[in-house]
Amino acid sequence: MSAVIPYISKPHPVTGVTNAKFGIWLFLASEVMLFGALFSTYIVLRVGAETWPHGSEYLSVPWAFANTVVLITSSLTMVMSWAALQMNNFAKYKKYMGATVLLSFGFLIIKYIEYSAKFHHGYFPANNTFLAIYFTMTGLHGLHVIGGIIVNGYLLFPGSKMWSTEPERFAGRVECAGLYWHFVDLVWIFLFPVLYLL
Amino acid sequence: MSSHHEEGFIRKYIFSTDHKVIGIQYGLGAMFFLLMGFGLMLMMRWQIAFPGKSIPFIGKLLTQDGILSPELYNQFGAMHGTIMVFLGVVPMAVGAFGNYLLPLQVGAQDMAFPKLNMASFWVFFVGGLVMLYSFLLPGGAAQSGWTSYPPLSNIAPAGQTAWLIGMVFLITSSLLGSVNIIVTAVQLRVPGLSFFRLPFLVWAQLVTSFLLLLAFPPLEAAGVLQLMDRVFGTSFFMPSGLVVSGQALEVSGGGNPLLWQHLFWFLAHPEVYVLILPALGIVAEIVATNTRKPLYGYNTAVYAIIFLGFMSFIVWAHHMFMTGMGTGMSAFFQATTMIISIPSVIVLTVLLLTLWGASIRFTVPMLFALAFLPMFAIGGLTGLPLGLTASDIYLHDTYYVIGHFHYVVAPGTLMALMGGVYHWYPKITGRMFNKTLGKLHFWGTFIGMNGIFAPMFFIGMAGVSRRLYDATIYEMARSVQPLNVIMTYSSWLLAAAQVLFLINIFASLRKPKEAAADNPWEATTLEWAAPTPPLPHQNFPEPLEAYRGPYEYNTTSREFAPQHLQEA
Amino acid sequence: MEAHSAEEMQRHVKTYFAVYIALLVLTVATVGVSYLHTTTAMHILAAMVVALVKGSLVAAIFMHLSNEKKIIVYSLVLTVTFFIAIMVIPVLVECEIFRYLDRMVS
Amino acid sequence: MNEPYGWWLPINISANGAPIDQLITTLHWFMVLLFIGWGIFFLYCLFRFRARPGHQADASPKHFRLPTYLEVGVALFEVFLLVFISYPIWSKVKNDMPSDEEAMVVRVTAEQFAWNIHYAGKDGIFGQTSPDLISPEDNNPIGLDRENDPNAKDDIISINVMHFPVNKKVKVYLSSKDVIHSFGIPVMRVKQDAIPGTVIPVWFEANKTGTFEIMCAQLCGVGHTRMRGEIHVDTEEEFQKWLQDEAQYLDEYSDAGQREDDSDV
Repeated sequence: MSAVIPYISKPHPVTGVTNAKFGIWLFLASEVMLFGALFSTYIVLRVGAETWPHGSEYLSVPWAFANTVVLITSSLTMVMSWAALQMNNFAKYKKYMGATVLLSFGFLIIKYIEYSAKFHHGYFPANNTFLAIYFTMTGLHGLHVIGGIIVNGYLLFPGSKMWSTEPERFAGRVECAGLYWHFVDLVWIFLFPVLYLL
Repeated sequence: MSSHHEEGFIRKYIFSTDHKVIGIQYGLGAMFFLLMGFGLMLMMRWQIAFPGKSIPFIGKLLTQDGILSPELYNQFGAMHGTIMVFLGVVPMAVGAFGNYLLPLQVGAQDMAFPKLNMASFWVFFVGGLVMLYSFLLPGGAAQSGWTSYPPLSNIAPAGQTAWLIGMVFLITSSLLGSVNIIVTAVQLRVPGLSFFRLPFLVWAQLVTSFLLLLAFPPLEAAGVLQLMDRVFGTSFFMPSGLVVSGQALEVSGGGNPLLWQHLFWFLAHPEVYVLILPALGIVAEIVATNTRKPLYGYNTAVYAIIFLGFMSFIVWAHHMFMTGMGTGMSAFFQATTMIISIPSVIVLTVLLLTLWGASIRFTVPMLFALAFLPMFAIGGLTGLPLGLTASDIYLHDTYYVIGHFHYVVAPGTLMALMGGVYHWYPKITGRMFNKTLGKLHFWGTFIGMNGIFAPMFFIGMAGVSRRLYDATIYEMARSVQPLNVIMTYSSWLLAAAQVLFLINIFASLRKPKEAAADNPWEATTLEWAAPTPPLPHQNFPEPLEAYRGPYEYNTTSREFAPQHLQEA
Repeated sequence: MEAHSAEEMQRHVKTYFAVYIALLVLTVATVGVSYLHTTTAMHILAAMVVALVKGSLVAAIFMHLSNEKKIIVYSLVLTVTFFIAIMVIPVLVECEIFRYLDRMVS
Repeated sequence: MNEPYGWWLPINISANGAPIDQLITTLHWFMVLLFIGWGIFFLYCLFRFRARPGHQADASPKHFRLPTYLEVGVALFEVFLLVFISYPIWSKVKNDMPSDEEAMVVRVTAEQFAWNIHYAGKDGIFGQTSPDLISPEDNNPIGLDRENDPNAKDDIISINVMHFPVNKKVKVYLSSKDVIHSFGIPVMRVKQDAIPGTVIPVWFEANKTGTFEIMCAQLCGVGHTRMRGEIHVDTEEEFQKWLQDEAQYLDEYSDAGQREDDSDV
């Protein structure tokens, strides 16, 4: 026995959105404030510091550039997986969603290479405020990527069974996961220049 | 629905997705923590009134000689604030009342995301456990005040780390809960229940949830940064050149302690409205029901709380007037602080003017709601001298501040919440509480609360700082020491009154169910249209529709016209 | 979500790929600019403008914000307002407090 | 008031304190007036509109003008307080800061749990300080460089006891070694947080002599309550005498230190 909740797969006639879509946007709104606070912290530290290193003094711009490309590509495959469902092409959905998950793993692997290079050189968060904010922001972003992998992995394998029973609801789920994933991409789009290039 | 199989005990009462069960879980959890926070306060009050005397009965359990040590005093102070705000009032106001009542008041079968709702409670539960566990850590629980200002909190014992981890859980729980409440209030209203037909409590919960949603993440960020400082030795909040007890701290420095204060108060000012808005909503419900007339100026009140919510985001630095602020910044924050007083006054006036021309039933919940009005007025008025920098120079961080915000949250919010418990008790349990005990509880609470908090204004006026373990070493504090004794005895009265409350709500459960308890107050909003208690996972046997505004008392030929009845 | 016809989706897919190419180009551009010799202020300006353009593209096209329902747009406008409020914190911290900064350690 | 301390504002010995006291008093009369008026109306409503047989609520829509006017009146009064009272007082406190020449300059460095009061000494120049030199054992709580900096040799450091002359502007440069403290002198109507990493100036001028208390107003740890300092508002002569005594003591102390060093060699 469970409650009957309306507007799970069909949008609300007045607001025009499903519950989940409204919910995920509200969640993203809170994420905006979370990362907003961190960017604010970055500015406070940078302006208050006597010297502030250029990102490339500590960090590897080529690896970060590669990671940016990886993440942007995963954003494309993510939106394409949703589009494939819209075109009723489940096989193509699987392909694109699989690519998204693989690319996300790629992002984490590159991040791992970067982190271990830092530790190898003796760069730790405690060294200075630049490295502190670098590790905090990219670490938190990395956790978001891991969260995305879990959600997308679920939608790729066990969760995709819903396509045969409630296709509309499933497409809605993929759309919400996509919104989250694009947000993770969007945060990186700001993190990349702020930490590596300035 | 047709497959009507019974749920097992665990699914039904522990890991339930039913908003009513979750609401009650929140309510019981919050009640436990409120009592615990209250207990901490009783012990601190003893030390303040009788410094260096051992605490009667339980003192020996805490320390060898039964005297509260300064370390324990600071722990109790920090944890009293934390527990009361984050584990007591918010879970009660938003978790319990929001969860239980909001779906009923909008006519829905459950919250929009029942599983998320369950997750929200269990994350809160874990956060509460972490906070409790922190008392057992070496060095004890957090002891840098509920505000946890660094660098003090950065160099505090391990309890502070547990505090931060606990806060991250509590914040996550609140975020999940607030998303749920907003989506439910917007999407799941039954047909005909337009925004301006919503009960005022739903509006209050909606605005509250937006505050939680957008103000909590900065504190989460700040919590993560402080965790980094404590665990990985970073210096987000540590400036260079710190020397603690003669030893230079081995940190890189370059951070800024004021950054924490900004991020903290960016949450903690809206948090004040998170505490007060649901209380206002509950009071509005009780007042409308027991005056037998519509709220005076419902629309005005709704616009006022929306404006209040918005403004609450841009007043935060008025907590920081003494941090070395110049004229420009303080002018801005004084102005916004004065502006935010206006919508509060409007809501209070709306409630007051509703009394005019009413037929006031002095039921137990109504007594609490009526007492809320002057208490909130005192809390609001005394904010005035604190909001102006000139008088704040003298009053900042004195007992006056404690008196001010306690008048808002203790005799204000807490009494409204108690009134809410009485008001909806018949709907939740199907039984009526004992009215005589209820009235005794009310008078004990009212006198006890005022006995505790009114003297604080005089102690603050005498210039005594807050959070002092033993103020009597100051000559200027000795003249007001008798007031502290009065306050301590008042706190015992308050404790005694709460015993009556607990007896009342738990003993009344043993009474037989009353058949006519579906709508004992003859109220109009949708929750009273449900059976008693509302059906599990379904609430209403038939889908409802709303045909009119929330408080149609004496406006038609009927004495009261419930929202769901088509004919009036 | 509204039903989309096959041709409509084909058009969308083309847009997605176009945005993808634009994002790649802009990424290359922002890295390129960072190697130019100019003032830090110019670097910050260029990097932020590029990031804003990229971010807007992702939000508008990939996240369909360009054609989103009012309730979501309003929620985000509210969020952006408070986002601006939180970005004011550095101004408050630096302008007001550090005016008095007179380091004891010199 | 004959007694310096009671259940209301304590004695005010500051030249800047009167307007603050006046504001607080005015505000409280205003608040009491509002609350009593409000309360009478409230109680009257409770009595007149109580439920009783034969009485029915009148739910016809009404519009009251008076509350709106009252609210506008209160709002205007708030604007008046803000613009004409609070802003000018704050601006005097912050912007009329005397220059280092016209005021007596003192550096106050807070620590857990004491106030280190640092006077420039005879030469009027503060010696260099450095956190590396801080050493409570060597009586050097603020890291004064007495070895290398000639300006530091005659600097006077007093712990928890602050002497200053009456009727003279005093400018305090406030800082902290460890955590945030708050330098509060209630009888002077002065309060300022001491924030590590920054130096914030505060100024005041006493108009009465006597001994009063400094109270830390920001939770600073286990000993927060013990962080009691004293101000001694002296006449000019008494103050000069105190300075001389301190300088003499310093000479004897450093001579003693010198002799110890010699004997080591």
